Amino acid sequence: MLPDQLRSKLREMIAGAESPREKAIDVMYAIQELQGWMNDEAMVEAAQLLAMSPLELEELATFYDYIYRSPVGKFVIKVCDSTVCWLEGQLRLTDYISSRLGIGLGQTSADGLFTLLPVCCIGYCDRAPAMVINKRVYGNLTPEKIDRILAQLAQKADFSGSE
Amino acid sequence: MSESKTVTLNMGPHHPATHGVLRVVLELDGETIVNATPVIGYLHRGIEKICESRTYQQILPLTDRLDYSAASANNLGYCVAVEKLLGIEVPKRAQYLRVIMAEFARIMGHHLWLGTHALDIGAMTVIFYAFRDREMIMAMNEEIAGYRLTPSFIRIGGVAYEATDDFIAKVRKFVAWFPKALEGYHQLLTDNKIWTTRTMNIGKISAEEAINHGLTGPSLRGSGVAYDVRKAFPYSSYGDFDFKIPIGENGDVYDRYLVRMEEFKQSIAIIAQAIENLPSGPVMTDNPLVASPSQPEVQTDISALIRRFMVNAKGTPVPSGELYSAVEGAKGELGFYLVGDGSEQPYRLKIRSSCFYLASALPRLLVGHMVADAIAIIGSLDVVLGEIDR
Amino acid sequence: MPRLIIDEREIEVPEGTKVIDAAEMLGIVIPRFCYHEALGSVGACRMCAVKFIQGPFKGVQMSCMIEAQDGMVVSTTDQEAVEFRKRVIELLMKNHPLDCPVCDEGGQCLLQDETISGGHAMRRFPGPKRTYRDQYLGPFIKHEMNRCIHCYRCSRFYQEFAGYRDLGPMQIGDRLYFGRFSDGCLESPFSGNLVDICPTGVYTDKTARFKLRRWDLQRAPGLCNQCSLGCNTVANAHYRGVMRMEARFNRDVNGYFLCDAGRFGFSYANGDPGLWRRPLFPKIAGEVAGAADALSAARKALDDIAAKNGPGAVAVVGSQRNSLETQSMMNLVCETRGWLGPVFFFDPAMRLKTLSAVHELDGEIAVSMKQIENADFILVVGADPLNEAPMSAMAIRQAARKKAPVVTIDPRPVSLPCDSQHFAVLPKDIESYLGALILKAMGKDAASLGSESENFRAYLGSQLENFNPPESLDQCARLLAASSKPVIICGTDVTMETTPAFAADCVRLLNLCEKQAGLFNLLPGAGSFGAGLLSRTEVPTFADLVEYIENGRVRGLVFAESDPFHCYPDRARLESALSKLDFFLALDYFPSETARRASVFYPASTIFETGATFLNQEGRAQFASPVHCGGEPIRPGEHPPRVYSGLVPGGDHLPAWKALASIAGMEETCPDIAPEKFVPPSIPGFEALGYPVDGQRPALAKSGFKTQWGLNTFDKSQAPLTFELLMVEWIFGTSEFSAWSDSLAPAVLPPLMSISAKDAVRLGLADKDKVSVELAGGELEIVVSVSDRTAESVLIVPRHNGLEWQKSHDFRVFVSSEKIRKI
Amino acid sequence: MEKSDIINVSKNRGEKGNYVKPILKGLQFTMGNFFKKPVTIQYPDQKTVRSQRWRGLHKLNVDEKGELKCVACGLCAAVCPSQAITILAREDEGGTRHPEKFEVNELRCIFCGFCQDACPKSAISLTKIYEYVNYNREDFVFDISILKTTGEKWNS
Repeated sequence: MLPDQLRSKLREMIAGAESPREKAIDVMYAIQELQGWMNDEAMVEAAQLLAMSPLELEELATFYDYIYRSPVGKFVIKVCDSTVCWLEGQLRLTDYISSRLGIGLGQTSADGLFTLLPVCCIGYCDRAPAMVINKRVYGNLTPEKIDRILAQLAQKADFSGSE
Repeated sequence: MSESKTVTLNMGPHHPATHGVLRVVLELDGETIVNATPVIGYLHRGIEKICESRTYQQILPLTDRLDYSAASANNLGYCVAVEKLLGIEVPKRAQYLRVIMAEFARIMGHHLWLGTHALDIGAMTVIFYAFRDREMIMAMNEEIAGYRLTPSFIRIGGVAYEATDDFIAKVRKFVAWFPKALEGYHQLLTDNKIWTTRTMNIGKISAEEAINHGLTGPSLRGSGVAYDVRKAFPYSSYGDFDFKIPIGENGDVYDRYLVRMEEFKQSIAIIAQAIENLPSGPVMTDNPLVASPSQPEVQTDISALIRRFMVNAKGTPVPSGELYSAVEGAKGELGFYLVGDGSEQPYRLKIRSSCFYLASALPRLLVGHMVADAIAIIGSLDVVLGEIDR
Repeated sequence: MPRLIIDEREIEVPEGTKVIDAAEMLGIVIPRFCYHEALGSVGACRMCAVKFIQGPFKGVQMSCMIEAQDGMVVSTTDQEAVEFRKRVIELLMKNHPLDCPVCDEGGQCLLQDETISGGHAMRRFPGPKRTYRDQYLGPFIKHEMNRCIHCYRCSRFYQEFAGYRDLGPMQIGDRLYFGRFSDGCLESPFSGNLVDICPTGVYTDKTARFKLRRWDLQRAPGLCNQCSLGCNTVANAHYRGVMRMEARFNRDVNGYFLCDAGRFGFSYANGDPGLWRRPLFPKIAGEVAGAADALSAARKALDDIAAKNGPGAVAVVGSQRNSLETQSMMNLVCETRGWLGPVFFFDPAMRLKTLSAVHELDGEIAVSMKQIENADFILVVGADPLNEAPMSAMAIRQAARKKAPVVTIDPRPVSLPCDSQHFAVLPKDIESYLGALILKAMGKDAASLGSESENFRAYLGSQLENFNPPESLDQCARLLAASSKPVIICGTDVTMETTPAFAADCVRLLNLCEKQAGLFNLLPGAGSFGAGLLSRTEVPTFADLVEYIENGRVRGLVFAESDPFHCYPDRARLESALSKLDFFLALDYFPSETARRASVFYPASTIFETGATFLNQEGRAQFASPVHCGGEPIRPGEHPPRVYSGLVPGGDHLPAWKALASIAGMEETCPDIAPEKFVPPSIPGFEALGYPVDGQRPALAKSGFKTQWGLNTFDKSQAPLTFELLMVEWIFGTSEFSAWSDSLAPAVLPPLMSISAKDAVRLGLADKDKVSVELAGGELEIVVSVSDRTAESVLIVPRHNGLEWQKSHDFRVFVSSEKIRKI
Repeated sequence: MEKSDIINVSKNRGEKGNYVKPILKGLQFTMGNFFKKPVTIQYPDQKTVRSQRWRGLHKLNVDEKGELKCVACGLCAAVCPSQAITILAREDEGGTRHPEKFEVNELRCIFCGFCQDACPKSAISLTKIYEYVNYNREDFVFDISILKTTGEKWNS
């Protein structure tokens, strides 16, 4: 199922490790980069490559918020729901985002651009409330700022991995 | 040549005047009783043994079936014993309701005694009035507990249900009315020459002998011993009520009659005080090991459901230990000797049946009397075979 | 040894004891969910909080996480700790569904017990409860994830303790989910333990689903009689049928656990004609008859044969599943009446192996499963623990978890739930590998060990002349040399006749090298040890008996809990031999072919109905108490019985040994059950014990070196390009119990013939090919499984109930390559 | 015991020699009641009303869809002091639990009402029916079909 090129790249990556298991996250990231999320077939194949049982890989995959086991949109908005952000009005902001995009937590917008997810503390408490979109962190959020960010992203179709 | 020979007369177990299945083997010299042997066991159900394989809750309906003429008093005795072993406190309102039920049970028991005792001796009228009034109490039992004779209303940790307004109204009505009915019983019997002739100086027993025979209750008090568990070792808030212990002087059938007639009066006085001062509050303890939670709780709350499950299926674990706890039943001291082993079922439950001691005094009481007096004496002791045989 | 005070009582406990266990030694049971003695502590549930008043720790702490130390003063009843536990249980109950009425765990649920004892009485949290989707986990276990309280016991047992990798925790926090990657059968043959170990009803017993409540059950301490280990069980019966099995704790035998074959393989004992197949009525010539009639008919027929042809014309046949009582009675009957027997073994080689395994074992080298768990080197020779005695594989895993190396030497592709070094060798080479390993491990300085060592070296010298051990054997030898408590686990199924004795002497040699080595035999059945003890040398095996029948010497047979149709490899010959008999009687609880054909059939009672003693493979006598009285099961609509009957309908079934006594006319003279009268005085250790003997290992006399291994009768020659057909056991599907227990049927896999990868190339076969193997009695069609862990030149075929392997005509069969054909 | 707690009932006892006066007194009481409305009723033509809490024959309740509320949890059978209830559970296609068999032996029953107190689903309750007759003892073993419609037989 996986493209041969990717598979050989993954094999190489695993061969360089002391034990295959330690590369589990990197392998999943690599696959996710290609196809957006980890589907069941990819899990089984990755597990074979890593000499793990699919369950063992699933344990890891579902433990981390940044590995997706179901399809996500182009931009994954992760709003921090930990204590400091909560104190600073995270609930209100989440509601704002979800009403603006018309999606609830865990849902993907109809155009396939945005997915909204809650996430545990991202270490940005000094600029709470905060959120992460793909790999970029945004702090000191206000509704206006969110409007700006979302409009920007919607235009920038190939926003994929800028830091 | 004349030969003296006694005649053996078998009275019971199916005799209209033995009130149950008591059998008394009488040895007669002419018409005089020279020897009497009570034979019991015709109603044996093995209740004490059954109790060893039932949870404490399940035993409760069995206690109704000891002295079935005064079932609630037995419930109370059993529950008080288990609660002492458990070390739990019963809410005040429940204690008052218990007192009401137990005193009603006493009145019911005395009604049955009065009606049948008089009937045996030949006074037919009284039983109609006694049963008319007993019926009213039965209706109240039904109102509050759902059952007439064996209400199983008093439960470990409290009582089964809250008292309805209708019940309280009925109790008030009965309390107001009953003294008049009692006056009627007196009119029919107390001064009646036939009645006094049949009962005075019959079946006399002195205070010392009564104690030695283990008599308790009205039969003991008829001989002048002022012993009543309610006063001597108050339980279930009996200390809150103002009532008197009637005693006799002569220890004969007539004095026992008078004692019981006075007890009617005292009981109704207790009920009147209890119903007027009925405290508010819950009617069941909140101890989760004992109380089964209410239906709405059970259907929404898993913790309550688990409690329901455990209390009903497994029962209440009662700490190990043993105790003897007694209450004043309608017939005398009703004691429960309970041995708990930490499980949900008693290791042993011994019931001290007051009627058993009453029946065992029969040989002493009957000897020297005429056969006809035997009826009066047995009636005056008021034995219930459900309790003797168990 | 630390001394501490718990609840004002002082106790001294061994170093490393957890406070929770120290309290339990005092009889104070601290509430717990995640802690389990076998699984250790993780501190996940926070339920075992106690107050530490004095000592190195202070305040409320988890008693499962802290080891007992000197000077500790602990209170379990401190208000703070009690309050803490009450809050914990309240939080744990936050998501628990309102399920008790429909949950099978209700009534035996730790969560229920702790909720009550914790004093949590009212829910205060008004919010919604989280819900999960349940998974299909196979035929034995029902999954109901909503009930989970996240204690991790299941995944710790399944992954860490049992060593399987298909069930575990997924997601995090509130979403935590225990399950498989996708729906499917659990791979572990120990999955049934999830039912016992789960503190609530996430995993429930599917075979007993909705059939029972704990308080309705009759329970008795029982035994599993499906393999030679003798695991302890609790049998639960209801309505005169066995409803479920639980593991019973026995530190020396099975610990807390049980395998699935033992746990779910009980339904053979249930006899509802509509549901199960157990025969319940005696039959004379196929017609239902009364119990007394059947016994007297059998007695008369056998007496007639004995009178006409001499007592030797009657033979008594037992099997590997006889209890000690049955075996002893057979012995007694044969001695008294002069009948031939008792015949316990079908295969002469198996008889030799069992006898030597039993007689070579002595009290000094025998080890229990507990000792396997503590071994530091495990050598498995000629045994497949997971298939022959599953719980021993679990014990091996526990040793492996403590870093003990595991080495297996076997022709089969032995797989264990732990890392192991496998040498795929032919049965004839097992001794060479074992010998070479021991020799290397003994090293050079072992020359001074004495004559035994000399003999051993001399013998091996001749054996190892043309033997080139692989490199990896040296590595294993070094590990063995470094170990102090090695254990050799020796099988009897595929090994040579001499291997058990050889293994025993290897253990003794290791002991001479200042090791505490142990021997653990795996025997073919629950009654094997007893059969080995009580077997008399002049008695033939069943293979000989068939000849006697054919030549007319034996004219009457008694099968006591024995079914040759299951065990004898030549069905056609067996059928004709049985038809030659004047009379044969079957005493059994299985609806076997033998029972169907028997002149008289008597339904013997099972282990659940009349108690039975079994000697497990280490010689430990254990008694299984009866759990119900037997008789016809009560069908819906019949309970409670409306008609009084002094006798349970169908409840007059005698155990096989009592029926046998009656048939032999010995019910008067037969001693009442007492081992010292039953078991011959030549076997020491029983006379001192009362009946029933339970849990004790009657002293096995010290036997010392036998050095019988020189007298090998095993034909080691094998023509080139031939394959030895090795018949082996599987955990599900090969035993008689599995054949007649419908509850196990869903777990039975179709038969597979295992061959090595090299042989597969040579024969032009690939994995999953269907082949036909031409045997003396016809063609055997089977699917091939290719493995590089299988030895070369063998065909490994399970004695599968769905396979007519009884065409092989002999116990040891060779097949030439042209007889294997792909179809 | 305090003196004041005791009341001596034999104080006024005397051998009263008059036969006539007490008998007239008794007759007066009787005549006083003679013209009152009788307290008895003409059973079975007339019947008294049972209280709401009356513990009569059992009934299995059904939900809005007409299906039994009972899930065969077995609590009523467990708590029953006279072991009058027999339950067997079954699993339906959806995996839910239902009573396969639910029998109440009304002759064993002592009508203590523990079953309805125990039921977590309000599935079993006691009706107000106290008169029930049959020709056979067996007919008093009520199964689900009878328990679902308890009382129809005797009320019609």
